Amino acid sequence: MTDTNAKTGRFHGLLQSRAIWPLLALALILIVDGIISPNFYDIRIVEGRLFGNLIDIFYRAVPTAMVALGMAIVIGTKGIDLSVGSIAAISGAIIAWRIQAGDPHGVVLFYAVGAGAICGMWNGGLVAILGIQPIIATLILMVSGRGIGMLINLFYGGTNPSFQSDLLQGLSTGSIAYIPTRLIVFAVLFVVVWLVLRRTALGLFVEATGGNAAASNLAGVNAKLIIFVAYVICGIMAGWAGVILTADTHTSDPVSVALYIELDAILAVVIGGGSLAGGRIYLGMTVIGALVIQALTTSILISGLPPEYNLIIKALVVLFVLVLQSEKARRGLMTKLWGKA
Amino acid sequence: MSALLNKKYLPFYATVFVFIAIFLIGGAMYKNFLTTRVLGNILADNSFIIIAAIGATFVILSGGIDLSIGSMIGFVGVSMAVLDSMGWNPLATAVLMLAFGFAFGAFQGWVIDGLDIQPFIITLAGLFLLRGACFMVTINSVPINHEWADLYTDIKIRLPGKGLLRSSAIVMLVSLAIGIFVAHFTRFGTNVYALGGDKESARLMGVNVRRTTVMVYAVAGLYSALAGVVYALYTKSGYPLAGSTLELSAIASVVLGGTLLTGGVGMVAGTLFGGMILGLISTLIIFNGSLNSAWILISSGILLFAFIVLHRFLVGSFDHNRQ
Amino acid sequence: MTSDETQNARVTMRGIRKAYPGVLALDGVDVDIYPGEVHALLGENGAGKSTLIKVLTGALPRDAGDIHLEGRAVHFATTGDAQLAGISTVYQEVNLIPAMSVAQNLTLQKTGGRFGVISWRKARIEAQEKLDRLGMKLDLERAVGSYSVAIQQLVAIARALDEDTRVLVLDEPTASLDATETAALFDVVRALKDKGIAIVFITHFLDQVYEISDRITVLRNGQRVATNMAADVPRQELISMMIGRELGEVEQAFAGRRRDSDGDIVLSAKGVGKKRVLDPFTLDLRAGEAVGLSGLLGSGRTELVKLLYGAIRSDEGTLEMKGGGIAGTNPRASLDAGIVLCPEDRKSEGLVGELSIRENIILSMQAKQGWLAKVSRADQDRIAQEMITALAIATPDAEKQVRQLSGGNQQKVVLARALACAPKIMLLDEPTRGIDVGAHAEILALIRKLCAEGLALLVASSEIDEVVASSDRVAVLRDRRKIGELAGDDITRDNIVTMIAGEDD
Amino acid sequence: DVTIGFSQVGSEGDWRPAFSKNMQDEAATYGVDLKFANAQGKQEEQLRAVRAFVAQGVDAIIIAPVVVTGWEDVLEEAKDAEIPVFLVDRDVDVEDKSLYVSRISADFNLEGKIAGAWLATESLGSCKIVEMQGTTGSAPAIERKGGFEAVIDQFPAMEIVATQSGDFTTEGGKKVMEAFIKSTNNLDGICAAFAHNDNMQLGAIQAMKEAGLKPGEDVLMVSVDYVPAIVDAMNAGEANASVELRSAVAEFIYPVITDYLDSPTDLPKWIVIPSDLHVAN
Ligand SMILES: Nc1ncnc2c1ncn2[C@@H]1O[C@H](COP(=O)(O)OP(=O)(O)OP(=O)(O)O)[C@@H](O)[C@H]1O
Ligand SMILES: Nc1ncnc2c1ncn2[C@@H]1O[C@H](COP(=O)(O)OP(=O)(O)OP(=O)(O)O)[C@@H](O)[C@H]1O
Ligand SMILES: [Mg+2]
Ligand SMILES: [Mg+2]
Repeated sequence: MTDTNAKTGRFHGLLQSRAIWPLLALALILIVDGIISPNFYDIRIVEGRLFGNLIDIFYRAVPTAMVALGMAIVIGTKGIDLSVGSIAAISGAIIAWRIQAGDPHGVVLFYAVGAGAICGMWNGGLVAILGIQPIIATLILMVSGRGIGMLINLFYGGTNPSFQSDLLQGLSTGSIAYIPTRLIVFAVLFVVVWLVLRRTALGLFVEATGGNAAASNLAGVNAKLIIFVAYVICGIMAGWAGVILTADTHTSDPVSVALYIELDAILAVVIGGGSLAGGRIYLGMTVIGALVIQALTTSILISGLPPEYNLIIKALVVLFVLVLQSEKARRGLMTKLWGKA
Repeated sequence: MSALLNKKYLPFYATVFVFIAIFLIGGAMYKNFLTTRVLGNILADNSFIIIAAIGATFVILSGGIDLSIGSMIGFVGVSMAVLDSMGWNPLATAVLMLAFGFAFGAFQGWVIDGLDIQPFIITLAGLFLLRGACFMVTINSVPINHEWADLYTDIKIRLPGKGLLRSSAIVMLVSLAIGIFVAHFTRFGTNVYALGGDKESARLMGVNVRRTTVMVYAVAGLYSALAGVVYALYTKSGYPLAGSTLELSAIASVVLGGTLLTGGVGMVAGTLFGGMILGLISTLIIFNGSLNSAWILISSGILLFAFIVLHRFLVGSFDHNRQ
Repeated sequence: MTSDETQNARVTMRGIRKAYPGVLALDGVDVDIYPGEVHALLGENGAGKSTLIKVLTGALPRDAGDIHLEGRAVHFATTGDAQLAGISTVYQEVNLIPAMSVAQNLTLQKTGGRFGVISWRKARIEAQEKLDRLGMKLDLERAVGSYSVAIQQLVAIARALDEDTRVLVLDEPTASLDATETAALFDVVRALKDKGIAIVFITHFLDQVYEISDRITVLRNGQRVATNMAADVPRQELISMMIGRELGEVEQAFAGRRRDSDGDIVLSAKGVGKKRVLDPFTLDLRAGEAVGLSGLLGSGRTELVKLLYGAIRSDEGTLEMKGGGIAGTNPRASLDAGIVLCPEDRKSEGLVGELSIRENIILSMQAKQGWLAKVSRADQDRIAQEMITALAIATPDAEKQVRQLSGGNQQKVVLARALACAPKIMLLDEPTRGIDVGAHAEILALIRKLCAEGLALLVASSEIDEVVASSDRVAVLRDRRKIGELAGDDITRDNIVTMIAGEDD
Repeated sequence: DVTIGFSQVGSEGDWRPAFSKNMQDEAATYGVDLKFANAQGKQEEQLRAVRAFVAQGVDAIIIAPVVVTGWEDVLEEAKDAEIPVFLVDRDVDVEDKSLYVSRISADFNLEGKIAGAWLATESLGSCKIVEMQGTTGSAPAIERKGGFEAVIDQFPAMEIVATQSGDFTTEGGKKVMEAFIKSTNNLDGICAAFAHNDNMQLGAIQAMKEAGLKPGEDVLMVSVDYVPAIVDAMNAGEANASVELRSAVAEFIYPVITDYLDSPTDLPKWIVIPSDLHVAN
C-alpha cells in the first residue's frame, strides 16, 4: 500500500472543503441546463422584477430553503420534523381565514408565523418533555395538520378560499428594486437565524445536545430546553414557508400546499453536509443544498421530457450528488486512479 | 417466569395491551365492531403493511431506516401486472420480484456501508427511483387475471363467527414467524441488534458490519417485495401510484410496536401489533363515519397521540426500578 | 534479537506505520510477542498503544508494515477475521452493546450452529462458564449497559477469554477495576500464560506491570523506545523511558501531607438519599479539603456523587450550600452554584465526541454563562490552549475532534472542562482512569494546588492508594450505604480495606 | 332511514371537497344516514372502508374508486352480504358487471374531448398547445389526456408542444407554467393552454400575469371542473373555457339509491351526469 495522502496533498485543501461538492453539483446541473435550453441564462426585467430561469431557481427555492434551515437545526439535535408541510398548511389556512375576517394584514402575518411557532412548541413538547421519538412525535402533526388546515377553511365555509392581500402577496411575489421580495425576506430570516445560532451559544448547545444529550446535560446544558427551542424555530420557519407559498397562489389549499416539502428539506440538509445522526449544523451549505434541489426541479420542468421521467431523473441526480459528496467513494476512486500508478 | 417479566418485553406488552384495549372500547361504542370479522379484516387489510414493516423492523433495529418500501410495493405491483398481461405465471413473477427486492435492497445496503451515505437519504433516492420506474413500466392500472391469482385469493380459513383468515393474512403470519425466528434465534439477528446498539463496538466485537448492513437492507427489500406481491394479488392489479407513503405506515407500525428508531432495542412481534393498532384506528374512524375529511385527518392524529401517550405511560409505570 | 527467537514468536510486527490525518500515530514499530508470556505495552497517553492494538487485530488498516502470526503473514480485514485466527481482544473504551443482555454480549459472534441458528440455552451456559472463570455473578438477562463501567470492563474481559485463543490482547483492562477484581483477573491471566497463550497487556499502573508481565515494550510518539525483560528495568528508568524525563520530584511534592479540616463548610448533605439507589447519608465538604470516596464496585460511589450534583434527584434529605442555598436539584443549578462533576464514563456521559476539544472544554463554562453571553472565540481559543498546556493534552491543535483523541487525553478533556468553570466544589468520579504516570502525578498535583487555593474536592476512586495519597478525609461506602469516615493519620490502606470488608461479620 | 357507506377518494383540488361536502350535507334531505370514509388517495384505504362497511352491515355502499382495477374481491364480499354497491366518479374494471348495481357519474374522457373540440373550433384546427397534466398515473389525468388527444389528433396542425404534471394543484400549475414560459420564450407561438383541472389553470394564469402575459387574450385557456374561482377568471377575461364537472351531484345519486333499496330493479350500468361546456363571453 502506498500513501495516497502525500501524492494528492496539493489538491487536499481544495478537496477538503465541504462546500466544493454541492457547489460543483449545482454548477454541473446549470451547465447541462444551458446545453438543453439555449436561452437558459437569459435574465430580463419583466413587470418590474428580474426574470429568468436563474432567478426562478432562487425564487422557487425559497420555501424549501426556509424549511431546510429550521430542519437543519432540528437535525442538529439528532431529531427530525416530518410535520413542516402540515405546519405550512395550517399557517396558510390561518392567513385566508383571518383575511376574510378582516384583520389587518400585518397582524395576519403575525398569526401565521405564530401558528408555526405554536406547532413547533407542540412538536418540541412531545419530543423534549414526553420523550417521544421525533419521527413519530412529528408524524402526529403531519397526519392531522392538513386536517386542521381544512377545518379552518371550513370554519367560514370555504373549501379552498382565495384572498387578496397587497402586503402578503407583496412579500411573496412582489419585488423591491428589481429583486424579488421573497429573496429579501429569506435573506433577513437567514441572517436572523445565523445570528441567533452563531452569535449566541445556542448553536454550540444544539450541536452538543445532538452529539451526546446525556453528556451535555451533565455539562450543564439544558438539553430538553434546547431540543424544544429547535422545534420551535423549525415551526416558525415552516410558518414562513406557509406564508410565502400561500400568498404565492393567494389560495389556501391545505391538502396539497408544501406536499413532500419535508423530504426536500431533509435532502437539502444532507446535501449541505449535515448528518442525520446529529451534532453539526451548516446553515449556508443547507441553502446550497436547497438550490441544488430546485435547480434540478427546474431543469426537469424545462427539459421537455414527459413527466413520467421526473422521479427517475431526480433519483439519479440525487444519487450522483451523494456519491460525489461521499468521502469514502472519492477516496476509493482516487486509490483506483492514482494509488496503483 | 422471570424471563417473561424481563424489562425489555415491557414495550411489547404495552403495545398488546393498548391493542386489546382499543378493540374493547370500539366494541363498546359500535355494534359489529368486536367481531372476528373485523379482526380478520384488520389482519388482511394491513397484511402488506405489516409484512413490509417486519423488514423495516430489521432495518430499524440495525439503526437504519428504509423509505423505499412504498415505491417497492408499487413497482412490484405494476411489474407483476404487466408481466401477467404478457402471459407470465404469477408464481414465476413473484419469485422474480422477490429476487429483485432482495437485490435492490442489497444494493442500497452496499451503498450505505460502502460509500458511507446515510440510509435515510439513500433509501429516499430509492423511493424516487422505484416510483419513477413504476411510471416507466406503465402509467395505467393493469389487472391481473391469471387463474392462479384467483386460486390464491380463494384460500380462506374460517374463524369462529363470520371472520375469515384470508390468504394475505396467512402469508403475513408465516413471514412474521420467520422474521421472529431470524431476529431472535440466529447469528444474523443478533448481529443486527449489535449493529443498532453500537456500531463501533459491534465492529470491534467481530461483527462484519459490511455484510450485516447489506443483508439487513436485502432482507428489508425482500420483505417489501413480498409485501408488493401480496398487495398485487390482494388487489389483483398493478397501479403505478400504489403504496405511496406506505413506508410511513410501516415505520409507524414498527415504532408503535416498541422498537426504538435509534436501533438495537425492540421485538419483531411488536410490529404485528403496531400495524394492527394503525388498522384499528382507521377502522374505528370508518365505523364512526360521521366525520368530514378534515376531522378524519385530525382524529387519526389525536388517536395516534393518545396511543403513544398511553403506551409511554404503561411502559413508564411498570418500569419503576429505572433510575 | 536473533532470528531464532523471531521464529518462535507467536506474533511478529515489523515496521508498522499508521497515520491519521495530521498525526503519525505509529512510525515503524517492531514488536514480537511470544507464547506463554505477558508482554506489557507502555507509553504516555497518545503514544500509539491502542492504535497498535487496533492495527494488529484488524480494527484499523495499516499504512505499512508486516504482521506474522505463527510465521504466517496475516492481513485481517475485520476484527472477525482476527478472532477466527485466534486473537481475542479487549479494547480500551469498553466495547460492548449496552442494550443487549450480558449473555448476548458474551456470546456475540461466538455461538451458533448450522446456518447461524442460536440456542439460547446453550449460549447461556457458555456465558455462565465465561463469568465463572472470573468468579463473577451477574444476571445474564440484564442489559449490560445498566451495570457500572467496571462490571462492563469485566464482562468485556470475560468475553475475550476463549478456550482456543492464541493471543489475548488487553488494552487497559484494569483502568476501573479495584484490587479484588484485578487480582481475580491476574489469576486468570497467569493460568492462560501457563497454557502457552501469548498475552499483550496495556496499563498505566506500574505496580501491575511488575506484578504480571515478563517483557516490556515502551512506545513514545509512535516509535518503539525499547523492549526489555521486566526484571531488567527499574521503575524510575521505565518512567523516564516513557515520558522522556525524570518524574521524581513531582511525585514527592504532596505525598503524606494532610491538611487540617478547618475550612468553611461549603456543601452539606443531610440525610440525602434515594430509594433503591443509595441509603440516606450525611457528608460535609469544606473549602480547601480533599475528601476521598472509597468502596467496592457497586458500593454506590457514583450514585453518591451524582446525588450531590443533582444528576440523580434525591427523594429525601437536604443539600445545603454555604450561605444557606439549596443545591442538587439539577446539573445546571449545581453548576450555577459552583459545583462541577467529572463523570466516570467519559464515552457516554462525559464527552461530545463529534465536537472539537475547544468546544468540549468551554461547554460547561458557556452553559453557566447562559446562551446569550457567548464566550468570544478569542477567549475560547485562549482557554482551550491553556488547558491543553496545563494538562499536557497530546493533540496538534484544539480543533481536533475529541473522539479522535487517545483515551487518556479524552479523560484530560473532561477534567479541563470542569476546571474551565473555575468551580468552588469539584466532584470527580474516577478522574485518573487511563491517565499515564506522568500526567497522573501532574493532575494530582494540580488538584492539590486548587485545593490549597480553597477548592472543595470529592474524589471517588477505586485505587485505594490514590485515595490514601491524596485525601484529607475519606468516606467509605459499602452496599449502597455510607458506613463511616476516616481522617488524619487514620487514613491508611489497611484501615480502608478493613472498613470496606466490614468488621461486623 | 337507510344507512349508506361512502368511500371517497380523497380531498384534492377544489372539486372533490365540494363533492364530499355536497354528499354529506344533502344526506339528511334524502333520509340517508351517511357513513363517510376518506381514503386519501389510497386504494388500500378504500378496500378497508368497503370491508368495514360490510362488517358494519350498511344498507348500500357508494364507491368513488381511486383506480379502476382491483375491486373484484371486495365487491364479491359485498354481494355475498347482499349489500348493493353503486359507483360514482370513475369506473371499475370487473368482468362480472353484476357486482355493482350502477355507475352514476360524469365521463372524464368526454370532458377531455369536449375541451379538445372547443379548442379545435376556436383555433380553426391549428394550434400549438401546452398541457398541464394531473397527478401522473391518476385516472382523470389519463382519461382527460386521452379524450383531448383523441380530438386534436384529428387535426394535423394541432399539437401539444410541452406537457408536464402539475399534480392538480394551483401551486403545481403555477410552477409548470413558469417553466413553460421560459422554455418557450414567453409562450412564443403558443396558442392555447389546456389544464386537467381548474386549479392548475388558475396557477398558470398567475404565472402568466407575473410574466407580463395576458392569459385569455394571448393564449386560449381551457380546463376542466368549472369551480367558482375559474368563473371569476372567465369573467375577468383571463380564462376562456371550462368543462363542468358537477360537484352538486347528491341530487343525481341519492334518489337512485333510495329508490333501488325500496324496490330493486335493473338499472342501466352507467347513468351519465352531463358535463357542460362553459365559455367566457
Ligand atoms: N480516529 C482518530 N483520528 C485521528 N487521530 C487519532 C484517532 N485515533 C487516535 N488518534 C491519535 O493517534 C495518536 C495515538 O493514539 P492511541 O489511542 O493509540 O494512544 P494510546 O497510546 O492508546 O494512549 P492512551 O494511553 O491515552 O490510551 C494520538 O495522538 C491520537 O490523538
Ligand atoms: N457486583 C455487582 N453486582 C451486581 N450489580 C452491580 C455490581 N456492581 C455494580 N452493579 C450495578 O451497576 C450499577 C452501577 O453501579 P455503581 O455506579 O453504583 O457502582 P460504583 O459504586 O460507582 O462503583 P464503580 O464506580 O467502582 O463502578 C448499579 O445499578 C449496580 O446495581
Ligand atoms: Mg489507548
Ligand atoms: Mg462508579
